[in-house]
Amino acid sequence: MAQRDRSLREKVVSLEEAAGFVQDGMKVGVGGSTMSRTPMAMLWELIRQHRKDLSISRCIVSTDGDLVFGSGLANHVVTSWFAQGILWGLSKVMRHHVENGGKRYEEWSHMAVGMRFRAGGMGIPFLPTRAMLGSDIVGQRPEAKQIDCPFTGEKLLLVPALNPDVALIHVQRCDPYGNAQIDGLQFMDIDLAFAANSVILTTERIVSNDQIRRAPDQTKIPFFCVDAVVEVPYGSAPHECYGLYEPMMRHMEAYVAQVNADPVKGMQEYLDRYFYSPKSWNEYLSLIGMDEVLEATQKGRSIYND
Amino acid sequence: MAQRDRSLREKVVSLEEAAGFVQDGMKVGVGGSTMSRTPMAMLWELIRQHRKDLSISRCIVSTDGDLVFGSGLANHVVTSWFAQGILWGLSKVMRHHVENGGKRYEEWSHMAVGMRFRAGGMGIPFLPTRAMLGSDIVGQRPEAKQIDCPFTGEKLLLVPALNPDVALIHVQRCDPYGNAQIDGLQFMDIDLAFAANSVILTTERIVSNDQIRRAPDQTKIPFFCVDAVVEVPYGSAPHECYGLYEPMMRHMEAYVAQVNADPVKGMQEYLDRYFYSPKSWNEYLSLIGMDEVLEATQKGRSIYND
Amino acid sequence: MTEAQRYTASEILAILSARQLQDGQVVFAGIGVPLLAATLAQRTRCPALTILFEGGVVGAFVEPGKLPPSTNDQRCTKRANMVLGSADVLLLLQRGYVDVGFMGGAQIDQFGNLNSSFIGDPAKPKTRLPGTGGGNDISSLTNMIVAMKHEKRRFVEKVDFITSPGFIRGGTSRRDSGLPSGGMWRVITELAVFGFDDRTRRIKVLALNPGVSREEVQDNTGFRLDFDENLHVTSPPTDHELETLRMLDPDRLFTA
Amino acid sequence: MTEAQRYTASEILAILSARQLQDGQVVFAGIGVPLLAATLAQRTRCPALTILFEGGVVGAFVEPGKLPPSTNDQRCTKRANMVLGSADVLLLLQRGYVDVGFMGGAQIDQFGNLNSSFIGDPAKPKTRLPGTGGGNDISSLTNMIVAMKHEKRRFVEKVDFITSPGFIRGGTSRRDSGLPSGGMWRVITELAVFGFDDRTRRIKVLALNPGVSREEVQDNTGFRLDFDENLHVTSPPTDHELETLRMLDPDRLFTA
Repeated sequence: MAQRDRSLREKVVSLEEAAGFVQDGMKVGVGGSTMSRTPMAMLWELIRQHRKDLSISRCIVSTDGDLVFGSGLANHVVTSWFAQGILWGLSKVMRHHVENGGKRYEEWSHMAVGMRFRAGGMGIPFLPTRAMLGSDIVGQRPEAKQIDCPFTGEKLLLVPALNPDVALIHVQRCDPYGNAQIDGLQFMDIDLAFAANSVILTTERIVSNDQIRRAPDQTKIPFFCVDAVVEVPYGSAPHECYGLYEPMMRHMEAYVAQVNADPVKGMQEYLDRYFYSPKSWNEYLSLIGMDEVLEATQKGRSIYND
Repeated sequence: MAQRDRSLREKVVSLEEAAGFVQDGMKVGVGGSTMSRTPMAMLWELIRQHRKDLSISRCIVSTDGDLVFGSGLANHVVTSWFAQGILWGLSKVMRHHVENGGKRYEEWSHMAVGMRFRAGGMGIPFLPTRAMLGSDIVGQRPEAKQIDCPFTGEKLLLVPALNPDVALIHVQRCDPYGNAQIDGLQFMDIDLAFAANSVILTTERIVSNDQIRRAPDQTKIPFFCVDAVVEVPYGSAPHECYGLYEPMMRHMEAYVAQVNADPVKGMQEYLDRYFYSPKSWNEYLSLIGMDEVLEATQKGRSIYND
Repeated sequence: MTEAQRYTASEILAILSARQLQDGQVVFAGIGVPLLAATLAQRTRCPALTILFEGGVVGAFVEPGKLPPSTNDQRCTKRANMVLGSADVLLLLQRGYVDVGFMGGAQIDQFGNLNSSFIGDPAKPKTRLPGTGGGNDISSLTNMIVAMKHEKRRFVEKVDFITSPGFIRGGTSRRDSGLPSGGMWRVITELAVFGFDDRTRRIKVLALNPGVSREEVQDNTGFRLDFDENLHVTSPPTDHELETLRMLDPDRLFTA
Repeated sequence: MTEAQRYTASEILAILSARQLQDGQVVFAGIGVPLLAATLAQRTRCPALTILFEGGVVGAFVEPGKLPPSTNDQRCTKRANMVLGSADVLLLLQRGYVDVGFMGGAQIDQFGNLNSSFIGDPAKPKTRLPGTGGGNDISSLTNMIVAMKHEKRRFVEKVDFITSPGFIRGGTSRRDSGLPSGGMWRVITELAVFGFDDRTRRIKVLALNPGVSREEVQDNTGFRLDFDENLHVTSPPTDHELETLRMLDPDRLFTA
């Protein structure tokens, strides 16, 4: 932290350039939750660049978890829930890689994941919680320590700070310096941004610093946490971005059917078609299709209809 | 907490009625900071009703601290800074009551006060911090406990949760249930609202629940923390309320000159004139004067001018 | 027309679950039947009910026909009273602002412990399940209602793994583990409504669903069941309940 | 016209303080001269400087002629980049996002400890001062610049009470107390600029203000002063510095 450049400076780069901030084997925090504000374009680029062996932590993991295991981008996922989505039952991809493939799914309670990011963001080594006690999860997590509270005598669980090397966060808008404003659901992204030692922002649009300064109480991530800013419209597709588009459900359903039918070959074919073949993110969106993208947009914008 | 009525119900009452939630001797958290969003109308009413011996905690204490000591409303103040304002040097009122009058000013670091409210709001007995160590403040605060971190071995200070019996918070707007939206500076009010066992909101205006539901990500305090809602325009006067009015500085300067000249008699005369004599809050505002109120309003609104 | 034809198993599950909620409560609801049942309660008997979702939503008011695919989707926030961070909405449980948690379950045991992590040996699982999500936090910190399918493989004497604690090993073991408050309160299935003995903390049948026998419940359960001394039969879904439920979920997203 | 007539004591204090900041830093500034000096630096040499205020302001850009009466006033937020809660802006220090803290001081000692709590015995004080505010947190967690009036009663061998720790008792005592990072870096007065010895951590004079003698500094100090071997004389305020300062504070709110 001490040596980091915290000056107010422009950080706009391409997806390709931003990927340079992520090295093989790093601890990477992924913003959003489930099918919401997933930094999909950044994950897409990292998979295309064949990064590997990342340890990924996230609020709730959905198809992004399949993709990072299936592509080899990650061999370790820290979260509280890992499937494609409640509508589709178990993820055959996660099961394949965890039950047979030697990849690790490290499970904490949902609040514990949040408290680990929060401790990281607060600059303290741990936070006390009252969850996980009594469960069998706690036995699997020697990283956490049970104590008798020095004030009340009651049992508490101390969960250790989690400070990712890099966080990938997708937002509705930010300025070229990285001052980001997030609408709607925040998930764990604010704590994650402060906890990470570096942040790559992808954003639906880059706005002027003047616009940010007109409503400073809407800024959720300050520029000095951020190292790269990439403008990527529909950067969460086929997941949703609050107020702009809902999940692209036909694509999701086809994806789930394909990879659950064969978690290795089905995944490889999906990655070939949607990740490795397209020349650009816009070409990837074209493969999802204009109909799906516009239907998701119409639904996404409707949250502000009265 | 278990027996509290958490139903979505209207809670609009008068200042007089709201004061009924505060009993002599209670621990009372006061929202805002320094000269900003002070719940002055509620303090005014409590002083008029001759409540006494409260233990008050607040982010930063300004002339509100003078008034609660000088009137007898409180005999104990927990904060990190207690004067009238940097412009006016030391508070002769605070000095009089603390040096001679047997009232207590309990000093913590600013972050420690925040961490105490935050621990209270998070439902945990303490939070670890790295501040206060090495200072002489820590020797005066046996309530805090120094530990060697079980994860890193480093020294940490654990500060205990602070859960006031009641919190008094002034906001720009809320609905009749108590869903409150606060613009601009939040200070410690969010943590305070969650930490307190009861909250009295005073508000510049009461808006419909429909309006709240159109922008739920702007809600800062949920209704189920709140027990009473009072509509009091200019409820922070002569302090400021973000975006609406700045401090009424001529009144403040006259106040400071009067009470610092004689912290007992000067204060008594001030209370008689501005607190005990007026028949209503609006009459109090009339005593401050239309010119001052409108000038403060013009300056307050200018924060949104471009 | 017989009772069994008037509604599906999922429908009676949702309706009986909704009946467990009381007006004015703050309920933390999971995705699926809990979300649907809490919304049903809100639109029938409980207008002052406050629904929380894991994604950070306070006071949800889900639109009919637009049920969200997860509790982290933007649809959950439509006409809500507040949106919080994910950790902050869970902290409401820890602070004591939540009256009742309401979840689905994959596997439950006689003491109300839930498993959503592993089938088989956790070190070498037959099946790696999705994991706890908010389940562990909710069940650790408040009173729980669980709505789940009634199958012998799901109702077991001892779960393979305690993901979300009920009464652990019964008696005072929950409190002794460091969980002084909350615990399993009701389990609802398409066959019966269950509670827990105040002392032993073992599950027991409080009421049979309409047209269901004691034997049918026992036969679908992997351990010996106790029946409450005041065992009764639940009154069937009303037309109003069924109509409201079908209005809320016309596409049968959660009531297939 | 002599140097001493070109500017007031407060003005040279603000200008020399501003010179201590570097472009691109994140500086946590207190009310008064620190706020003014940080803003002066931002408007002269350091456009990429980020100013934080205790009220929760990130990236302040204070309007000339509208200096706020406290760092908790709405004026501090005008054209800021972000507004945080009061605790959260202090947590930035604890997390390590802040390069330098910048405060005023009422009483300082040879190891850079500051007292803003008590004059006399804390148990029965002669004067109860306002207290730490954010001072303790800032001085505990980052590198400090202090701007203050130079008076014998303010520069004492040992403060009555350590409100905001400098190097405590010198040597490694700060680190040993549990404060591994940060510490007093510069003290600026109307007479001189001070630093601290790398080993003993005792204060020393680095530079004399224009027209000020060693003796004048020593005579206004309550303990024996060391002078750096490279002692030099600070270059006087430039016209640009003075003009910008007076443009920022035309009413002499903080430069009286």
